[in-house]
Amino acid sequence: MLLGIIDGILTGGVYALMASGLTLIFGVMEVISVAQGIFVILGAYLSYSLEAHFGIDLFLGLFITIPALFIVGIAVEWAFLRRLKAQERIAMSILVTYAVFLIIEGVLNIVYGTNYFALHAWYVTQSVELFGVYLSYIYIFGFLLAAGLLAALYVVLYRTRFGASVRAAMQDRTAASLVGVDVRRVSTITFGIGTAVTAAGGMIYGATNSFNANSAEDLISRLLVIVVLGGLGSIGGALAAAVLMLVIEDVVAVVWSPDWATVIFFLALVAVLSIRPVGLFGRQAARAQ
Amino acid sequence: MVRRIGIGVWSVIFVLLALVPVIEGNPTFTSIGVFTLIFMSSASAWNGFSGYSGYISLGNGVFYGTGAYALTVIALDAHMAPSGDIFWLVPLAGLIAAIIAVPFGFIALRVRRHTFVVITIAIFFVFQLLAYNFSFTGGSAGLLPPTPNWVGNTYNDPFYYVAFAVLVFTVLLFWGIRRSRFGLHLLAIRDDEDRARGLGVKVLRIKMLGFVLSAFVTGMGGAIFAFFIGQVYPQYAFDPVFGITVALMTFFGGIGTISGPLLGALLLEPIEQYLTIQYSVGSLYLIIYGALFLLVILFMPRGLVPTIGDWRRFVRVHLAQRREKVLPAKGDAVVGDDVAGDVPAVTTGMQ
Amino acid sequence: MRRQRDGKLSRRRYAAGSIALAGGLLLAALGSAGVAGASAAPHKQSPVLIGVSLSLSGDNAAYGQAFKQGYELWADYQNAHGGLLGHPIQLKILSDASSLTQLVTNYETLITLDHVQLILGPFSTLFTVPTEKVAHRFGYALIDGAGGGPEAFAAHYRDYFDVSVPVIGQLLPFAKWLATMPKKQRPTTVAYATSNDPFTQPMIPPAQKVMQKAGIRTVYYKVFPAEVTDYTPIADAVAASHAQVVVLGSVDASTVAAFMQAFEQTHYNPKAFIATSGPDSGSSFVSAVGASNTGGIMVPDQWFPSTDNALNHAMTKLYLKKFGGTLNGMNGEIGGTFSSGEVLAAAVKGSHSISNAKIISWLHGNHTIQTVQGPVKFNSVGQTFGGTYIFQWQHLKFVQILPKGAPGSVKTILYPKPVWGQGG
Amino acid sequence: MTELLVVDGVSKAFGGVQALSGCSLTLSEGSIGGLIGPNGSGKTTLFNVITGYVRADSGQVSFKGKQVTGAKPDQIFGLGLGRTFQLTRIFSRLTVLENMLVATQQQESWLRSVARGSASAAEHERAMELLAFVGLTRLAESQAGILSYGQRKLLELAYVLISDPAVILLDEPAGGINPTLIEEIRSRIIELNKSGTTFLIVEHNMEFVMGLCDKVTVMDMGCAIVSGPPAEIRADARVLDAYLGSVEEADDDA
Repeated sequence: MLLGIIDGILTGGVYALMASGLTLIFGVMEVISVAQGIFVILGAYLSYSLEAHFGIDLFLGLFITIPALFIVGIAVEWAFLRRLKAQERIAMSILVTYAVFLIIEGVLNIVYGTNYFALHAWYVTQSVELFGVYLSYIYIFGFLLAAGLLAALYVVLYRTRFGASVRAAMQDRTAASLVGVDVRRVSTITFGIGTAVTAAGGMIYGATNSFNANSAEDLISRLLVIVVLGGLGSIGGALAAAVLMLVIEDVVAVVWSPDWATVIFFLALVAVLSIRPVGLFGRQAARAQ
Repeated sequence: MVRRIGIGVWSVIFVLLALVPVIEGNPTFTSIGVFTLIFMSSASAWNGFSGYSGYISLGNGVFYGTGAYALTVIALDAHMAPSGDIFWLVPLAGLIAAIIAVPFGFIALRVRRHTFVVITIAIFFVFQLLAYNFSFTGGSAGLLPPTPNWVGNTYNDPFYYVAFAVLVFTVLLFWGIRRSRFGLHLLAIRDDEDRARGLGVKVLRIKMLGFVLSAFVTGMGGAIFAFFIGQVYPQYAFDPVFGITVALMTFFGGIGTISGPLLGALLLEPIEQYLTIQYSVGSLYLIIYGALFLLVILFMPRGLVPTIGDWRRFVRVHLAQRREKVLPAKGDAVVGDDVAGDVPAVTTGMQ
Repeated sequence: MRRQRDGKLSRRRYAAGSIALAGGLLLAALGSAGVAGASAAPHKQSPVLIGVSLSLSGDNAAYGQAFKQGYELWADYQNAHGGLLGHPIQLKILSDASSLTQLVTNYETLITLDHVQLILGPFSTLFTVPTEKVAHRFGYALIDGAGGGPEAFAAHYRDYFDVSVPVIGQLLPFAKWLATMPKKQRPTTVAYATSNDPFTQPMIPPAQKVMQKAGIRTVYYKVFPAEVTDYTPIADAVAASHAQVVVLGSVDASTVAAFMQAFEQTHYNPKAFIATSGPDSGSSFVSAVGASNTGGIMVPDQWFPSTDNALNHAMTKLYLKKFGGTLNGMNGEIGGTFSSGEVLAAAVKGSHSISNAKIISWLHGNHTIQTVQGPVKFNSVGQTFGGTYIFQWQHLKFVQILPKGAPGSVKTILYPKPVWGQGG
Repeated sequence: MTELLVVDGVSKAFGGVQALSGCSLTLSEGSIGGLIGPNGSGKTTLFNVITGYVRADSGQVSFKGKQVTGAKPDQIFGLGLGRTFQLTRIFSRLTVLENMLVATQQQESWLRSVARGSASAAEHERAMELLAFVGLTRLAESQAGILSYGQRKLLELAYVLISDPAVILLDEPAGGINPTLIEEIRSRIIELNKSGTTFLIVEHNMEFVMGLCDKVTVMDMGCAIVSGPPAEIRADARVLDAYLGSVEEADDDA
């Protein structure tokens, strides 16, 4: 039980990181990026390649993979997303990012094959005993990394000029552009950041699960659920929802049955949304007037 | 005029579709044909709700799966002989899917449309998990509906014609809806739901009815699929890709139009099967399929049908201009000159 | 390579039938780039076309690729040994991308457009039943290496043959081994965790029955869904039960890896650990769990790379030549696929015919066929009842350990299992 | 004249902001009422409360002597209380004519809407009549999205009219449009008023309000501080203090 809760919190932190990118992108751009899952896997593969071919430590490798995915994100935004019209933006963004998802999945299948991969390092398999339970270093490090990056994200959003523009754009794109925010540039960078965090998420995911390109499908459905439960556009909500989701699943799996754990979680989601359609921390929809 | 040409073209296509098993009875074509017809009606059904109302559902796989299981469970429980009689269960399976849509819609349709997309995905997974965990669905082992003992070369034909009949029904249904007040209300909801409500439109009930009708048709498609394949499993009957496939087909053809989803499915399903056969080695087909999509989205963001319409209009305007160079082409669009003429752009952005 | 005999005709008909006008040009342009096909050596005799649909991408891709290797290996082997009645074999492999609709279309394409003379079975097991139905409609013999679930035999088709033994008894040698241990050594507790999978879950109850009788208490028994976000809590719960034996109903290497990792992290090391699937996938397994953790891990199977028979030696030699790598890197599915081919070849030879009807009746003729997996003989619904073996990773080698004394079984069994990280 | 619409002590807070605090107002049948006040004084919120788009924290609204507090927008519209929005809200992807037809279902059960065409001949005729009334006949088949801002205001007015509401609430009908069109709208309002429609108008354009309204109510800080005939309002010291002093500022923001 205690173990379930701790496990849930630690893995929840990592999911929160991956989901925060998604929710940020949605908040600023009104875009749902279903490619988020494949970016995570791409990040995991990149970490793998750096480790396997150049012997670069997984955490050090992030200094390469995070900028790399930032660039990938910017490229995708610049090439496709900014061309979408305001009408049907959400629906069209799902299609565009799904197409991106397919292409990357195809490329990864060709480059890495379809065998399962896992990331290895000493901290992946060693653990420390705390309060009578064993905690693996990778979960602790992963959680700390996720917490650190989320904190950094928070600082960027709330303590910088750029962050102010992002928040303005999240409130109201039109109004933001009227007061001189370059919404396009903000969108591009936001998409870059939202994608870049998947490099870290992907590394941890790859170190705690074995994966192939197909794993992205399971991932994205879970990330979407987290984002909706937390409230679209709310990073705090994503954090809370991710932890809640993993804790519920883990606890139900331990005390009752793993088979029903996911069902229970989804039912909880449905219950929350029928009472609070905007999610746990979502803002009430701003009306046109 | 344009409408009449459209109806003419589609009449020809439908006659050709009806004749496919006669002209080219090869089982490969009729089998691709069965799937194509199922997707044509499923995409039309998706469009009939999501395209008209703007509520993008990616959970229509729920109805497909429910239809598939409904036919199988009933056929097995009633100990039906493996014969064409099982086709009578197709509308019944659709009905059961429609009933399932009521509680589904009751939860999902009260949230904002952004959230709706995702909640449909979540509910979809609930259904898939339930199919795994209940015993009457056969759990993960699935169920085997009775398989008729028909010969190989014409085995597909009955399935083809049943799927064709369902398609004709679907097209007439959603064509009628587009012309009805109900359809008008769905479209009004798409443009401004609050305003429509303020004008007395019974928003929730209208959305619900659209959702239920869409589920009915999709459920029939799933039922035919199950009977045709001869097997239902949780992960293939409740297929997460189904929901996104019908959406893609509709967007490809043109969302919100009658012809769009039909054309989208008619082109994409065969192309996809063909690409998979041709380029499956090394996942090249994923890349080609994805690239094809990006091209369409970037160059024809509204889909094929509206884009073709735009081209026609463009050509017509050009011809007219060449004939009489007196009138500027814009003449029709702007009537009252107005200082704040460009304000609408801003307001659209706000909605 | 697609331009054999009626290839041209079939392609034109295809295009006409599928009304794929929009994509047509693009496709035609790309058409010459990548085509599936076989690598048959030129031969004076006209080739025999054998069609297969495999999941080369999507959910089942990892196994689909292994199947492809197995079939290609067999085709090469058979061609080097005179082909089928002197005709070279030409494989025609289509991908179904793990989609059922594509699967049905593919086999219909193979049979009615490509006019393959013979077919072989698909992956995965869930795809067997629809394939059986298509094959049955056209009177084709379907020889398959990965069926074995009860559904595959439910239709009682006479044209379906599964060369692998049914799944249900596969854990029994393991259970019997524990049950017959001297009381002192015999473990007292066992934990079961199994995926909700039609080909895994059925293995557990018979094994549990045997162990219970021998006084091995069940301290944990949970079924988990096929798609799990995070295996850690389940694995942790297994670890917390401190069971001496763990039976994991896994479907792939990825699941096993997740459990092993969690066990290692919690310093839980059972005396015996068996997983129903995953450890037999060769290099894929090693890369997923790390070489130093493989020691002592067991898996039930029919075949393994070092199975001791002449046919297998010949096959493995060819494998190394063709694909490189090591024997331990071979996927466990390769044995089954190769055997399907061998059964087909034996039936062609035995019936002196490439006619499916004759092949089917010959296969029902109570003949015993030697394969790399050992002898095979079919009952009326196409089941075979050969031996099931338990294999174990020992010092990075994959060896047969049970039943004890069976041909091919090594004497040493790593029991108790080595500590994590020291079993390389 | 009877009081058609009575607002009694309505309050509404959004978070910490008190948008309305005990606001009261009456509107007589057949009159044209004006509602003025500085930006943020709660005029639009009051409209939203009356028409059911926003639920009041306290206070009551009655219409035709019936309690309508807390009723939904469609119910209130069904009772004969129509409104337009400051930033117009039309159905931009429907045609102008289709926009007109959305509101024509008042008397029928919603299920019937499936089985009938989008408009009967009579409804179609009425819709065209109203389009002619606001001068949009030529654009009937065009997508509403191409209309200019002023045309949208006219269309919104027209489609509200199709259900023959007893009262129409207009939110800044003259805001952001050119003088010719303002004149056009004013004459339509007068014409409709003559045939019995009651109006309540929020407007910053003083000239427009003072020239058109029988009674003007001034709001400040979520409260109706004074109401009376235009001449009286012009002279009221509290009004000058609360509102007219800040007119220029307010106009700049509008």
